[in-house]
Amino acid sequence: MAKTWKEWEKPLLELDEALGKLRELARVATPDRRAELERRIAESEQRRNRYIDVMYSRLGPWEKVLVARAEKRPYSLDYINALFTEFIELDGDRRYGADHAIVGGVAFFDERPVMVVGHQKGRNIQERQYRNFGMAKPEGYRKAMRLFDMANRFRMPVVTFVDTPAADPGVESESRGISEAIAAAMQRMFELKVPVVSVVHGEGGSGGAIGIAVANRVLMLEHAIYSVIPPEGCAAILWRDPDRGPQAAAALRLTAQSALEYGLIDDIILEPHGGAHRDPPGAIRAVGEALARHLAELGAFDGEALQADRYAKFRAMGRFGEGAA
Amino acid sequence: MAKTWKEWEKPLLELDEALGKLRELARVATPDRRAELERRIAESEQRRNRYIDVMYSRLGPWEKVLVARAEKRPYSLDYINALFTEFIELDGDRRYGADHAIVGGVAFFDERPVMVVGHQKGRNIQERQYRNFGMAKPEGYRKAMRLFDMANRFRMPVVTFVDTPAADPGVESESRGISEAIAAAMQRMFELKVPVVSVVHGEGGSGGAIGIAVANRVLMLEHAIYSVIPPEGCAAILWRDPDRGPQAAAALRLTAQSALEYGLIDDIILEPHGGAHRDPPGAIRAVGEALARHLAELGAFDGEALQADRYAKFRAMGRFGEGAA
Amino acid sequence: MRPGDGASGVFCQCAECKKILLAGELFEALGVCPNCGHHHRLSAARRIEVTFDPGSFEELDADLRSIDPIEFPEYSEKLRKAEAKTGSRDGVVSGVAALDEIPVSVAVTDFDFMGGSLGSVAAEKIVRTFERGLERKTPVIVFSASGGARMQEGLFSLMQIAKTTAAVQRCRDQAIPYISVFTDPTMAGVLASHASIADVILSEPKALVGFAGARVSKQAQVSKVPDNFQTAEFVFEHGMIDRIVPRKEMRPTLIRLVRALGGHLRG
Amino acid sequence: MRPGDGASGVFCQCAECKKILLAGELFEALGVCPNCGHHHRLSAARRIEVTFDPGSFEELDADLRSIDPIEFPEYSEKLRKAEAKTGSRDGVVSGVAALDEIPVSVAVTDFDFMGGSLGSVAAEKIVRTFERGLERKTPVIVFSASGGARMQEGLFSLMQIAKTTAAVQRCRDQAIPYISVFTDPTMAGVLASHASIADVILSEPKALVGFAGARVSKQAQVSKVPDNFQTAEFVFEHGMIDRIVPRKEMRPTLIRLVRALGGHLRG
Ligand SMILES: [Zn+2]
Ligand SMILES: [Zn+2]
Repeated sequence: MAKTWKEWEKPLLELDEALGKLRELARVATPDRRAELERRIAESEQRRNRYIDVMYSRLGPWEKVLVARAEKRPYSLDYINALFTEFIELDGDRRYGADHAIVGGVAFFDERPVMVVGHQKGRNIQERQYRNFGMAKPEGYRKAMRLFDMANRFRMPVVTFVDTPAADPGVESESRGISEAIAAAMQRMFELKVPVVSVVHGEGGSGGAIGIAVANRVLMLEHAIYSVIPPEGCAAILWRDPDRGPQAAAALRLTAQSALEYGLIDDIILEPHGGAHRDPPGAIRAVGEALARHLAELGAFDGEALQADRYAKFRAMGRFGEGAA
Repeated sequence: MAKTWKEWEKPLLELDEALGKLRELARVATPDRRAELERRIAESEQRRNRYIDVMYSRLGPWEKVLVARAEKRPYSLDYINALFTEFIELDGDRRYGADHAIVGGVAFFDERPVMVVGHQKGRNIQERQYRNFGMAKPEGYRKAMRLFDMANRFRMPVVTFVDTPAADPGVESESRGISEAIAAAMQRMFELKVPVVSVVHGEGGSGGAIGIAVANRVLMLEHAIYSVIPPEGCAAILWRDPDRGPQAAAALRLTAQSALEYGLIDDIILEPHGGAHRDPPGAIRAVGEALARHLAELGAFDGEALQADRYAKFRAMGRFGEGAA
Repeated sequence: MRPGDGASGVFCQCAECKKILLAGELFEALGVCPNCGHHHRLSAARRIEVTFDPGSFEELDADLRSIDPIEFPEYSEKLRKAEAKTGSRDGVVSGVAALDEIPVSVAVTDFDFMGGSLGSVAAEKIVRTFERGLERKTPVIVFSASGGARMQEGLFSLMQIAKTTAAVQRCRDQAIPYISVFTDPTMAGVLASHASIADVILSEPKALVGFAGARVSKQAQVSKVPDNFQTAEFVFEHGMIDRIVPRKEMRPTLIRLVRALGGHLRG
Repeated sequence: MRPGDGASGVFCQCAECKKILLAGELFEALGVCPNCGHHHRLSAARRIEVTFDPGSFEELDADLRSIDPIEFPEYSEKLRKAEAKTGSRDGVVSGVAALDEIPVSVAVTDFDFMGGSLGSVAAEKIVRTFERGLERKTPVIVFSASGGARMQEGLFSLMQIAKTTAAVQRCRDQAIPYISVFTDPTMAGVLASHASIADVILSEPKALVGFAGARVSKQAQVSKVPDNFQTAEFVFEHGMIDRIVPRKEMRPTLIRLVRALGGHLRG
């Protein structure tokens, strides 16, 4: 089974390469030869598109893991910069440091002020290091809390973009209380008397994700994942074999479709044909439309009702038996 | 002029030593010789007591600085352990570290739960290092804030004991936001809807002191000091000569008597004959009586009134001219 | 059978210093080794017995049982085994009790039940414990002993850490005092939720306390790992907890705290 | 006369890179050296001019004047000299203004008046600035440039840091947005009060920002002092401020912020 998104999309890449060659041939071919080539190009394109259809309509849990981690997918700042106007990044936890794995600030959505917070990954080595691979330290969650507070005080809706493999698990993070930071951030979100919408658009990695995802509406992109533990970690614990991630992914039911079925999220945002990474503007548009709809719906409630709604929603999560077995 | 409390009390020490020798002589003397010695002892005691009277009734600002810093004076934990029952120290800022220059916790005063917070100095080298000379880092103020919050939530009166040369001025404290911590602690105290009494019993050193001294009643011991800057620092700035601390002490009017005259504190607690260091139990008793009285008076007000009272009091501080000169 | 819970034989061995001890003596010492001070894990039942007023504990919600909501491999079997091993239906025992006659709402995790992991039942019991504190206006005390979220319930488990946090928020909002006690181990999802945001946090000495598995943390780090990393002592130094309390001082400490923090509830 | 404020001659020299500049050019560049980017200090008047809508500023409380409450050596003389030098009665200029037509309540410190130190008058003006924000329901903006509390007013000065903090607390309680801007220098008592507890904190580049005199901090420390210690860049790295904003971006940044944070005030 493929272990990375690139490996998994290899057949598609090969089709695309063949297509490129045909197009190059057609460009320099004689007119009579060109007609033949163009027929073959059209065929190839159809085949490629059917292939995409097949691949992306039948994405298994593990393929979703690979796609959700694809570095060509839009990242939080791509959504923020495209969907909001006048974004001003705000920083600092006022305690210890600046954290670049979580970004946040004020912006306007449909002319209305909102507070935006999201994990941010990097696309090249420098960016990845700067963003700590999207793994926030306690400072990141404490900055988020500060921004949540501000949003609450100034009655601004909160939108969060969730995309993290996990919270930073290092010694430094432990020593500054990463656990406390995540718990306190969740607690803070339960205090908010404004609409809160979270979009899990890539990896919804465990505590690191839920730390900024206690929302009235939790939306997931079609191929995003949301999990209590990374599948590799789960496999390592269950079978002492991190290579059995694919099985663990299946066992964990970490897809948007399962999450919706279980009532743990509120909506799925369909991705463009072939996934968000194949058409970022299309994905961003879809997210924008979903945000507009959900924010409009939430706008009908007052602050107390919004807080109560958020509480009731998470209070009801969990499945168990009661009474005699 | 004396530079330390020991230097300044040297004449008294010599009198005490002479007295000790006489007593020793009297113990082993023949009956007829003993009568004479006892007369001399009584005389010496009178002289010593007159000397104390004179010295301590005319303490100048600089002598008050020396006395306020005297390591034989009761420290905050001495007051806390003697005046409260069932003290349980609580610790931690939940962010970075434990700070031993500020102690705090819950206890009972007259059978009523209270939250107690105070600076703590050390008496020997190890203790001084452990307590960082009573100079708190950001963690100390953030711990205090957490305890203030808890007191507010559970409607417990707050009592603070102020005794610090200054907040810790090191690079570490700067890097974790000592300024923000002090400001935030003051701000938190303005939020409290419970009675707050602060006792400045030794050194009220600048921002480090006021950070836990935003109280409905600020009490000062008779020989305590309270200053915007240490006199040595003031002399260094004014005259480029830190040795002119005595003049700076006079210029700053850092005594309890001046503070009361200016309306910047609410009450002076008289010290035992010869100062708190000469009779710690007496000083502790006096503080206990003052606390009981002020807490009882404040007990008559509801939370809103207490908060408004604290605001109005500090709002009114400051002297300036208005209108045409 | 754990050494502290009353072993089956006359002798047992300290898990830390390996000394052979009289089982009865260790039991009387609340599972604390008389030789080295090691705090052996206690069952929830024994914990309740040694902490609260004798006979004051009334168990509630004992009929909640785990199901297998995402049909996770071997989960049902594991649940059956854990039930057989502990005689409980899940890892949290909850109810009401008293401390020096002050009523409290309590939940205690039993590490023996699937590592005390937090699934739907454990979280529901903990949330109901907070809700009982709210309804009855009594302090809430939660003893944790858990490896973290129960991965066999998938995303349901992750949501449980939000759910218990929500309940803490309500208690805070309503001025219900909440004391969290870390016992060995208090990890991951449990540490990153209700356990870490109490008014007062106590820990037993040397308890393992941390977010990530120690292996993960150390791998993730180039810098040196302190000797006491992920212990109660480490988190105390770093300001995360109020006090480290030896087991035999736990009851008197809790009594003082509920007296002080709950004064406003008793008028 | 400061380079940025329109020097008396045709030429002036950059305080940082020492390059000779055309005074008019530097003035037009808002006091920012075209060669090295150094932000020269601005007078309160010039700051107001380059920040708020033209002609929108209305000064208030200009008649407050410092007295010598504790008869501190040479204080009266220093006040007279500072008045003569600046033409102001104290170091804070306050009033109301507009940012892209949004009304705001503002206070700006003039470092030239006794190092912008915080005494009774400065604090009273700052508190009234917050109170105007509360009354008129407008955002509050405070530019700091101060060495700290004014020691010549003794304990009165220390109490001023509590007094301004009290006013911030009221604004927070009433959801009045408050933006604090650090300019060179923002130190000691001012940093340890209203300046550090704003909703949003901006700083000009390279501004000196710190609690203790750098000498004191370095003496107190065995460990190494970072190169950028007590600069805007240092406090940004340490999470204490939101952004470093070059002077020419300050006005547009403030406009966006008051639009976003003050939306609820305009209904
Ligand atoms: Zn042992
Ligand atoms: Zn220059």
